[in-house]
Amino acid sequence: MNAAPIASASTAGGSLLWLAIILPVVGILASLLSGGRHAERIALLLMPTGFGIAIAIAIFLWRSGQPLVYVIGGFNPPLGIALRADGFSAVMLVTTALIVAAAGFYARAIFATPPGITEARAPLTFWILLQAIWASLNLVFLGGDLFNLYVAIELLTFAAVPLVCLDSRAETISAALRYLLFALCGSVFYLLGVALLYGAYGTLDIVLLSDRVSSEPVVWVAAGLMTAGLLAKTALFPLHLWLPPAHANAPAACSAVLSALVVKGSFFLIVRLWFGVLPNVPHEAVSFILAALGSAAILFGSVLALQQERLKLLIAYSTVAQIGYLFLMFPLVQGPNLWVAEAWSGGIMQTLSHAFAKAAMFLAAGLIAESLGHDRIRDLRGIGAVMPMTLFAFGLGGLSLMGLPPSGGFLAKWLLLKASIEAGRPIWGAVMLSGGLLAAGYLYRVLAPALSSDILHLKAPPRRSREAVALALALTAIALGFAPKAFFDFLQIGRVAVAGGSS
Amino acid sequence: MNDFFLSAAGIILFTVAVGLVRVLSGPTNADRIMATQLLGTGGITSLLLVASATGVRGVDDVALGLALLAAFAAIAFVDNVAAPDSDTSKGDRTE
Amino acid sequence: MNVLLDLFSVIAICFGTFFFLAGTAGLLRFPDALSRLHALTKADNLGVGLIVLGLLPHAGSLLAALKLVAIWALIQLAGATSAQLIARAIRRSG
Amino acid sequence: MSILQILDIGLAGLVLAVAAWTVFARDAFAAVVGFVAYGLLLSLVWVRLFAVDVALTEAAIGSGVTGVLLIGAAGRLRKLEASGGDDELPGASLRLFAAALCIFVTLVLAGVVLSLPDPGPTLAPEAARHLAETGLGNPITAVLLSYRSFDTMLEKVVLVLAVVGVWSLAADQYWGGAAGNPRGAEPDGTRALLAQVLPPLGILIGIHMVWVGADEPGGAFQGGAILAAMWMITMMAGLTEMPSIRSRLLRLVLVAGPAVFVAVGVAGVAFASGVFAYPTGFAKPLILFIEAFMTLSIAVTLPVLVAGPPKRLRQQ
Repeated sequence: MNAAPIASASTAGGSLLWLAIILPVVGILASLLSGGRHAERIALLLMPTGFGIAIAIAIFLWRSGQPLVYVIGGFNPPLGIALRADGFSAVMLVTTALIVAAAGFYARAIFATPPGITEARAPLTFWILLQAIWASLNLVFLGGDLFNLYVAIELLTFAAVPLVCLDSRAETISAALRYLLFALCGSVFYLLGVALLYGAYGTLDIVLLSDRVSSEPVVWVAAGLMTAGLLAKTALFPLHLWLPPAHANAPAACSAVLSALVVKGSFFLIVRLWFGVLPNVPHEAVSFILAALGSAAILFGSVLALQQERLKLLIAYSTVAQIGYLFLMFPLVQGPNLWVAEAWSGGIMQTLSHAFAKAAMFLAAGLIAESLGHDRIRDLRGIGAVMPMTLFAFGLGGLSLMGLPPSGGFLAKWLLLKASIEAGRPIWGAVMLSGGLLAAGYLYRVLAPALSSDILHLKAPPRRSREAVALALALTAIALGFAPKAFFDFLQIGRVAVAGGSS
Repeated sequence: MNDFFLSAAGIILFTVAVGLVRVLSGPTNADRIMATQLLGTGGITSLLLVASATGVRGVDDVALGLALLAAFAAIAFVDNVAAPDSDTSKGDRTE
Repeated sequence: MNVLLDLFSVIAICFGTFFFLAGTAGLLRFPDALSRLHALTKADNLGVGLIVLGLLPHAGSLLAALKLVAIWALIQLAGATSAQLIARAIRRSG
Repeated sequence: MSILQILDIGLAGLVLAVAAWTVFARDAFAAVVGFVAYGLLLSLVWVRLFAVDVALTEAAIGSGVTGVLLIGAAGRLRKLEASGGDDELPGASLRLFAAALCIFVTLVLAGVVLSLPDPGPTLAPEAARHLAETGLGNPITAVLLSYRSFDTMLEKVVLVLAVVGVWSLAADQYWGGAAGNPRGAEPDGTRALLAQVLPPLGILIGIHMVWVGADEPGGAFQGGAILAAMWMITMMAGLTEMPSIRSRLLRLVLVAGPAVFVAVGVAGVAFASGVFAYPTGFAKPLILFIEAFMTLSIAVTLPVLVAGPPKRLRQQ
């Protein structure tokens, strides 16, 4: 077991951690205050800076090989709050910075304040909330204290929900309301668990807690409540009901951020909970349940995706399925086994490659819907000839979802498959393979007619630069498939060995 | 003396709690608001009695806050529920 | 002196409590909404007033006594205005 | 058994009964009234648990802001019900399932809470030990504005996001307009009286609560909620109205609290040991400085949230 890093001393580069959170917070406040076009300018200005900070955190981490720590206010945990970054945090920070920037650049065409108007509703809201999603996700990835993380998921909820109903149609408002109720219930469950842990151990700091917790009823109940709450936010089957209407009806740039990043925020916290707070509590049974739910999500989500009439709904159901893969890492990251590192890398790779692929696909679908005025799959015949770049981006994203080489999705599934066979549990591998086949099925339903030679007339051709954004994201998902070994070593930084499961 | 204060607090709280039956039975929404009004007054009074008996600091500020806002529910009720276009005398709606 | 003050407190608080009892009984037993409102205002006025009066000798400081009086005054104000408003609402709905 | 214990048991039973009534009430307004009563009783419970700061918050928020908000919501639902709007009631089996789940969670929670060590592990001694460094007398204020000030700052940002979210529900043409009712031509007499007498006292009490918060129960949130209620009463009486959501002053006040908080926090890098640290000897004045702006922001944010999205055209 890796020695727990020193919980309570700021490390070199630690200041970057609070900067990564405070920068977009300042952006939010400045955007609301100055209003109108300034919100867009502030958001776009901060994005490269934020990306630079994320990269700098990754470099510091790579150099030291140890998690970065910053103690806020000089009060050491348990009294104060610490921020920590490990390998998983760092790659998520960089991914978030990239996808938020891509969505922002793509959205400039839709969410520009119209000329002649000082300020309009949807643009101002979008630019403020995009920065809010960014700030709260950075906090999710860096928070080292369970209550601080509660604040993070509250921020995330309040940032994400209004994005769903930005175009204020009745159906989007009811989708947003349903999302809000799921998310708030999730927050309450999470908070109940946090309170129980504090009541039992007198600290909320993740590293201190991981030393103190033992396998006893209060821990099981607290972990169960927190996991259930976070699953509702992650939309793991059968708590996925809110996701398809919310993600499919939101504006494309919002869908991309919601599907690629926001659901990953709560997934990240489930990983933190079981592998950061509770590594010393054996949890094979829980892992099995999570993986079983994940498997059900893969099969169920894929089958429903096969039946959708609308492109964006199909992509949303595909998210339900792809979230399932994330949970297949749980039973494989157990004990001091050889395959644990592989499974861990596989899980993270799935998180990253799905984020890029899904963002690319939602942006591409948004371009198709804008250019055609609809997104009925039946009527997409011939779209490949008129929007080749967009369809190429969509197809490359799909390639990664199916898990075909070379792509990040392939590498993720390959690592998880290898781990499941080495662990002697090929069942999870079998689920993965059938999920890949189903994904091929629902993507074929889109791609086959799209590539037909029918003539299709566009209402308006898409802007090249926006097509390029979608393509760049899709290419990143592919490029992840060429990740060198050093990248996987990086992902292991700060990973804590999990007790039990030495089969 | 403290026991006397506490007993009085208990009796008042119990009394106004019985008054809460009006929240249940109505028949009009005005009755419901009246019952909470009474509960508020009784709650503040018993708070004062308990504060005097136990000497916990800051309790008088709680009572002060509650007294300051005692009329809010009634005003909101008159503005929103008993507005001229809606009928408050329909009584307990148990559809 | 102390005994006298205590006696004063006991009597005032007993009467105050009685008005709460009476007010509640009225709220529960009176036949129509307006008379129930009338009963309610008795508890607000006299009940709280007498109990605050009874507690005054036990207030530790001038500020505490001032707060007690302020609480009583606020309840008066709230009671009077909300009774007005509720009564009007009752009459309007007939 | 002492009288105090009997009182506590009676109070607990009462809270449970009112809670049950609130859950089972079929009429939205009846449930809201139950909830308001529940909040009131809850502040008594907090007092009995010696959590006077929480009792103050519950009293200020529960009877002022949320009471008005929920009664307003019940009024709207009633109009919706009357117009035969969508009343999609969940099926019996779903409701039964929800009830079973709630009962199960409650029982498990109760069981676990009873099994917690008594006295439980706590950071209270630690918090008290560092109290001198902060110059404060109220350890709760020290937790909120010193040890965990980062959390508190971010919670204020949540409030800002809530305002943005609520405003985003406006119809496009009303952007830049104002929420709530316009100022009445002739204010209603009874309400106007209340709205003229109450605020001077309320402002005094609100400021008092912030000021004593450094050493006694109280603080920015409690004081801010009281001030918020005072602004709300003048609006309900038709004496004042919500400003346009584009008002520069309104936005300045909305972000002032978190902005000053962030500014002081970041200044800690230059003048103290790090971000959100206070320079030695200056902790208490800086905390009061932050709290002053936070109070102002909270006092404005809460009524803005209750007023909802803008529903009137922008006045030229």
